[in-house]
Amino acid sequence: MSFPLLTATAALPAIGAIATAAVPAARRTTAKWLALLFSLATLVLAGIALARFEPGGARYQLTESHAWIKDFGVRYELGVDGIGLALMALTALLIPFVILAGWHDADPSPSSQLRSSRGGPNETKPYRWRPTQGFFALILMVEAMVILSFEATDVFLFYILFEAMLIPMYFLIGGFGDRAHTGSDENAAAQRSYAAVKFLLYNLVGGLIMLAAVIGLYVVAGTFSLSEIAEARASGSLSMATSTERWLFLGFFFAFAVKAPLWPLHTWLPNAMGEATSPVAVLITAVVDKVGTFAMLRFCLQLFPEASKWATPVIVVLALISIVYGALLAVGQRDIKRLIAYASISHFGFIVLGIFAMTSQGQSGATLYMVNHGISTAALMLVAGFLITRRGSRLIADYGGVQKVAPVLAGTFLIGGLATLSLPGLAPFVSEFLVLVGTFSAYPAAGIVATTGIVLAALYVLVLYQRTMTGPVKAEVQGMADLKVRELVVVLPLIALLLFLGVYPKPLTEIVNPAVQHTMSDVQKKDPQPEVEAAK
Amino acid sequence: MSATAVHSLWTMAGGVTSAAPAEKFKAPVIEYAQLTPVLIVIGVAVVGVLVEAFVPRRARYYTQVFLTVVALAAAFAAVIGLAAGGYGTTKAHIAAMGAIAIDGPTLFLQGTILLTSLVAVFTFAERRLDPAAHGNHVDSFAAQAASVPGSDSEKAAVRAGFTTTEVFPLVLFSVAGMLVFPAANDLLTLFVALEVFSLPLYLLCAVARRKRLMSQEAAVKYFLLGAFSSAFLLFGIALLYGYAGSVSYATIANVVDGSVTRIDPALADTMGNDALLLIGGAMILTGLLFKVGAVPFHMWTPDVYQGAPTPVTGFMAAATKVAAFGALLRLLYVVLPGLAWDWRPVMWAVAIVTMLGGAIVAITQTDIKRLLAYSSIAHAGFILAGVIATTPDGISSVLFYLGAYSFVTVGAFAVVTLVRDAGGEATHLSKWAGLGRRSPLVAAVFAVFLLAFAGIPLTSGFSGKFAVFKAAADGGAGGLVVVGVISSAIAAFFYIRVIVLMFFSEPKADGPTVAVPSPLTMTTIGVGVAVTLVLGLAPQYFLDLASQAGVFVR
Amino acid sequence: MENLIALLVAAPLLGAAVLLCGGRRLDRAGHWVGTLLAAASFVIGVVLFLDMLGKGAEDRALHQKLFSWIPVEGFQADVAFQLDQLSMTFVLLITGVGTLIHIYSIGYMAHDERRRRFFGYLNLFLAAMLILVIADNYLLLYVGWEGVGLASYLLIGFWQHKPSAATAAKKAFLVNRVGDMGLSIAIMLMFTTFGTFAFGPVLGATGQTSEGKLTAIGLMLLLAACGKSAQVPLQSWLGDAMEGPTPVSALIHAATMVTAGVYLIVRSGAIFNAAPDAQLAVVVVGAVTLLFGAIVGCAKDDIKKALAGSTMSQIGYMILAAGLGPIGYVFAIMHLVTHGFFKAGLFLGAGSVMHGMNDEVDMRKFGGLRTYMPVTFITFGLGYLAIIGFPGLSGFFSKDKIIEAAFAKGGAEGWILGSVALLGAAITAFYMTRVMLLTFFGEKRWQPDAQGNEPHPHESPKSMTIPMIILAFGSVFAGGLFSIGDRFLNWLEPVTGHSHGHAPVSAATVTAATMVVLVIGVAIAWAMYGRKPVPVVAPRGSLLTRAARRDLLQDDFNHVVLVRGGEHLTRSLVYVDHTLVDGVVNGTAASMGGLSGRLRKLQNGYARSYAVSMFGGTAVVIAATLLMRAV
Amino acid sequence: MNPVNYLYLAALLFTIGAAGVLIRRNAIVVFMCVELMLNACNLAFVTFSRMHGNLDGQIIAFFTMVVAAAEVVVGLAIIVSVFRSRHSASVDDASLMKL
Repeated sequence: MSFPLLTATAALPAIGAIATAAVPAARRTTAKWLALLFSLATLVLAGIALARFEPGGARYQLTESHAWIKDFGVRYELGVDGIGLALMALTALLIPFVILAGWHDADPSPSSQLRSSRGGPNETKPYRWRPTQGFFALILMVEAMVILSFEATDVFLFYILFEAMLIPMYFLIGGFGDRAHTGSDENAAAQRSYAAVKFLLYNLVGGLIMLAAVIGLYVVAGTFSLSEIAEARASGSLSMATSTERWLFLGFFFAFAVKAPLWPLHTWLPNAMGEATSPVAVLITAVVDKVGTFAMLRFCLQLFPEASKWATPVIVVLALISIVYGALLAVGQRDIKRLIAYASISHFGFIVLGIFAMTSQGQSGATLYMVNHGISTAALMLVAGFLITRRGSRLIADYGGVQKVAPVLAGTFLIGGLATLSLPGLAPFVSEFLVLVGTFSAYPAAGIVATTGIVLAALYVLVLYQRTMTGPVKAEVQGMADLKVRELVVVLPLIALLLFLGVYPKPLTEIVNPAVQHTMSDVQKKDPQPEVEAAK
Repeated sequence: MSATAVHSLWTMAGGVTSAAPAEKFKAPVIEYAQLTPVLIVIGVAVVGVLVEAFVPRRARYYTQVFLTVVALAAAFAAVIGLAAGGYGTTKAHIAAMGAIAIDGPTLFLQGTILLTSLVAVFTFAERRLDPAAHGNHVDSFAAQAASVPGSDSEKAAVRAGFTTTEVFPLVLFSVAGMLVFPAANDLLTLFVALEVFSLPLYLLCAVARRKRLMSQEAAVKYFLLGAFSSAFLLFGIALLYGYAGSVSYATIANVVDGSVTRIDPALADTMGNDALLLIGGAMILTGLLFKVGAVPFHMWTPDVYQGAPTPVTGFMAAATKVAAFGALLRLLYVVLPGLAWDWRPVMWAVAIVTMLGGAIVAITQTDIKRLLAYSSIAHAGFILAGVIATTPDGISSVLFYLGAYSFVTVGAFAVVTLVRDAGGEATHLSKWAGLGRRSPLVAAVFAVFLLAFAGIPLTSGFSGKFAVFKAAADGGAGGLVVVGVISSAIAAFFYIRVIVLMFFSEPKADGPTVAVPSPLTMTTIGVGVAVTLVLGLAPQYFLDLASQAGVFVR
Repeated sequence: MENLIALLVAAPLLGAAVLLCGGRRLDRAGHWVGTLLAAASFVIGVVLFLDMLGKGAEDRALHQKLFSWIPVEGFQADVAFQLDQLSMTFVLLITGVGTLIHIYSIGYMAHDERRRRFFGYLNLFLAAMLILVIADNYLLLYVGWEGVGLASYLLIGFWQHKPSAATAAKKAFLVNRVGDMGLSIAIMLMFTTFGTFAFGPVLGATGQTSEGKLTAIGLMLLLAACGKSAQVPLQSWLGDAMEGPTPVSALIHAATMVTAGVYLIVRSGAIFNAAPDAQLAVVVVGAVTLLFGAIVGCAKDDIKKALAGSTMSQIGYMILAAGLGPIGYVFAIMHLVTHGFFKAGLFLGAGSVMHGMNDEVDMRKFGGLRTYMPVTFITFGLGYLAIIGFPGLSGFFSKDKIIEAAFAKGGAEGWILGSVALLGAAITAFYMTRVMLLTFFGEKRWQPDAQGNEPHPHESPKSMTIPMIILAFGSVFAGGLFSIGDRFLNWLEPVTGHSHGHAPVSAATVTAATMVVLVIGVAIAWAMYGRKPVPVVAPRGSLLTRAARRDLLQDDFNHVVLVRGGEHLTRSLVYVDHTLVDGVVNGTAASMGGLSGRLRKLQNGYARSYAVSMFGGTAVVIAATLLMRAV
Repeated sequence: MNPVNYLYLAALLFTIGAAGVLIRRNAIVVFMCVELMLNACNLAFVTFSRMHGNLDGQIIAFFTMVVAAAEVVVGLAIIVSVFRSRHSASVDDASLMKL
């Protein structure tokens, strides 16, 4: 059989994680470079996958299938459609930037070395704690799991990864907090572990409820393989009772809604993103959370089409609430990172809305949205991180007039912000507009409510920019350095990508469209036709 | 020996039988070959006692360790041999005049017990953790169990370098009992086996080197409650005997499903209905549920787990559960299948309260050993969910779960033995703060075990939990699955709490040190981790094993 | 020829890219790069224009498709340009005035160390504005629409260190966003109705759908226009926008961007023609704003704010005209162009004055400047005459036509609109005269500023005066050039269509009436500010005056209703999120802990109580089993 | 005489024993109560054996006695050691570990 490209794409970062973790404590820089190297290699593999993928071809391509746990009806089945591929590529793309941006985040801080010197009875023995190695190893581990989860076409395999990726994320959040915190170190540590535990418990509860549904699915279907289930459906040998299907759907959807996160299950995100270092925050919102929305598209709609349609009204309402609510709370935040977190909640509302509008435009838009939001949030969050590490505070009120002393930083920050408010010409506009149009053509009222989101987005972004970057230069901001080369290397490619995808999204839409058409046929939905068949 | 065997001897002597002279001299047939695992262990145990008597003190420790390890290994080899010989599947049958059932579950569980105890025994033999006293290495057992803690006699014993090497034969006896317990095919054997593996455990609990008072208290509690429960068990047996006129599983089963009527007329008119059967069955169940540690028969668990020497706790927590659940399975599937409609609802209730109770109470625990005790209670609940499935799938899932769980447990307690401060093991959770900073490796390993307990995917815990829940759902116990999921969510909370403590909180200035163990404990922990991960990543082979073994011989 | 169209946009876009990414290296040459590229764009425009003149009226429209932008199932958005007479008019206006203002800025911004970026932004604006007017579909238009919004945001807030500037910029962007909401909803409606949003198909198919739909689309487009063109109720941002450098005010907030709304409505004429209700809304908005702006203009002492008010009011005229339908479209555009000339000229003049008075903007501190800066005085004066509609100058022709058209609407409607327009003309005459008098006549009233340095009024450098002169020419002759022989009418008619309403009163009468009100307006102004000296500190003034000074309380309204309300809303939501949404979860966790704590107590350490639980348990189990059998 | 009465007696003894376990404090006494319960079982076994006319029950009784004896050995050993270290045989005093 051919070279298992998908497995390799996921395995490479995993190997990288182990290799990085194995680097001796003293050789911190080696570990960093090793991690970067592996992430780049993964990116290359992802690129190859993109090249090998034929938009017109079979629904799932580059497939692999091996027996795994027969007794559970589980196979190791991989395969990507346009959606999975796009997100996989996004992940592979972002991780190098995340690593590069977090280059110094896990260096042992002077304070902790101080603490180690008065380490109680074992003063003589220094810690064998290797934060740097751990940090990058965990990031790579997350990458591996996320990529594999985008490739999995076996529900059980997906579930396992969906759950397992919580653990490294949990350590990343709880173990490597943002140095820029208010109050004492102990206090900060407490907040951090609170955030980490909150993150883990929320998602674990979601996952466990999903577990019940997964088992239920097995009892009903007797297999976890999407393809087999699809066949069984087609041949009519598998028919779920309406009520069963609805319960199972709810079980799955709950887990994904926690991950996404959808109102009112969102409160873990601001804590997590606020306490984590900004690269990790990017990892959460730009990469890991995408698994949730992706899974809605891949599993909820495909496995339970009827139930999905049944639940649509409620979900649409929840999505709308997320959009408006998230935006309003973003306006009300005092902490830069929490603000971005709430903005993300609003954006996830858009994604869910697009998915459950069940129109081609909506779902294509949602998929593009996942990618674009990943890039734009990464840009904004990472620049914000650079800003925060310079000043050592997350509070908006502590900034002012930065653009005077660090124009490039301010400029990139502004572009990231403009992308967040989805300005035309930048990538997010395309996806957001598609989602809006798609929603509007199915549910006009919902479309209009969602449109208010674009005003609110402008509000929180511009307020943030005005308070931090403009006005007279604050004393603490005086002499703040502008972006360094490493930081530029992180930011500029992202911005370039935002511009490119904003002007020419065709490459993306080409691979996404067929997948969306498949999903549409899964749920047996047709796009509402315009009342006038105008000459196109 | 079994009741029927003895009975036949008796009739021969009494001559009140109309048997033909030819069979007068028919001796009971004992298939020694198939009992080798048990026989080996018991034999070596006896030898061990002799060693205590005759081998000079210096050599005893090594002799005993050597003997024990060899015995367990040999027994395990024997089990493998039997399995290979097809006794688990095709040639499964009732041996020793109906006293012992040699079949899949028996061999699987015996194998599990033997391996677990083998691994556990390494921690018994560990002598590097405590600082050497007067130049003698010491293990976690009292120099002289009989002497009062802190008394001169004890000091003298320590000075003389005494060690309680009796623990090894005791373990062997206990193991022997455990081997027979799930294999027992009549109630008397069941009872005897129960006592044989319980009594040594009572003693083992009492002989801790450190915190002897707690250790002895644990022993007293365990002993009294154990005896109490075995009294219930025995009375249950009596009633069943009264109902069926025999203690052999097969006979009772036949009577229960009415294929044979053995009810004495005198009983019929007095007792009339199946009261004897129901009450007796219930009492036997409670006796077994006590050993399993199911709510509300669990109260002994936390105290005993906490007080007993940690190696003993590990051994007890792992092996006892395996044996007890084995016996429970056989009882429910072989003897009382006809009563399924009577006992299932009760077991439902027990399973639910066990899962929830164990998980909820564990939240507020502050001692790591107690925490693990409560977690073991919650796990008992999960296994019960599988037991209730009453499908072949259910049996194999329980077998698999037991195998997975026992290794995690032994490993976890082995790690607990490593974390020590001036007062011996530092079991209070506050002491564990920042362990991840001090010794990342140990903390990481323990984290792995905790995650397995919590049933996080890619660990054996998840595979087991999934198997059990799947079986339960298939067996129409979907409700149990939901409760199980909820309680695992609750349980996750306190496992995570420990991880938070180890990794995210700053080390205390007077924090404990992590002793560097000898290869013995390292092996224990290593095996634990290995099994945890293997069963988590590629459980298929063992699932196959379990499902092949999942058939009881009647 | 088609392929040149893209170059129109490409040139300034390139400029923006180079200047903004170029870094400090370009600081010295940056402004030249910017100006050259703007000029290049203008040249291309002229070339295209000449080519267009060469063709017959019907086949003048050019079309160029670059690439398919967002290809999604059932959704086709192209990056494609369409250059017809309407677009052409705008292209010339934008690039022409734009180039002039680039030149002007070279002098005006000479002392600003961030001049390079300023030019970058200007080029960015040109590019966006051009996209707006030559897009061939509404979505691409939307891109330009938001693009100019961004440029205006950046330029208003160019002096970001001034909090007032930053706030003004933010305000402008936000208010515009509200309008954009309207535009995007309109586009969605078009998509659901026509399955596309390209001009051709949509405007061609208006006959095939219900009037209700079209009205909805029309109203949404109007909302967009209000945002961009500072029409009531979304007018509040324009005044503050004067925080930006004066060239910006001239280019963006007088000549070009703010007129985009008019373009949108005229472009979508087909939709409005078929939706009378929408049209009515348009004229009402136009009429209201016309007066609103005029009144505000009367009360402001800040010369730029006064001009801003005037801009608002003039655009009101255009919107009004556009709302009149085919009668008015052409005149709307014509007034737009002439206004582009004289208002830009006026602003540049104001800028030149400020330049000479160390950036003083309070007209009460000017006075008698005509001798100090003659060129400015003359050009400004010509612009003044043009705007008040002095016979023969451009304003006269364009505005007069609009008033006629208003009357021609016919019926009571016609009378009302007509008289409103007349009244507006009178007020215009008044406030512009006021500006003129306060600034250039009377005795000098200027005094040392905060730093105590006496202003030395002086004429501005050539780079600034030349553009002013050129614009002055425009404001003098454009009107005549267009109107004589209805050149402009014939030029635009193929695109917008035209119909002669039946005017209840003859054109001559209207003209006469206009003259009368004009004289009245000037006279009052002279009486108030010409004869007697003007106090340096503004008198308290009448209630209306005070209200007008505060932009007729619009901001106070916004503040109370939107800002305050919004703050309360967000605050309470933050609270809710923390206590309720989060509280529920934490609550359950806490209660779990409590339950656990209570259950723990059962484990009291007494072996006997353990035995009790076992005994009880057994009893229960037995009882249960027996019960099971019993029931 | 009807052997069933012996069963009632056995049940009674068993209950008495259980009650003793629940209410008596002295470890020795508690243990004796357990023994009493075991003997109650023996009585039941013997009775049933008689009723069924087979001897299994009686033999089981022997086994029970042996087991009981073994329990005594272990039990007394533990209780005595506890008594020696805390100078009290009260089961309630032994409550270091709780909650």
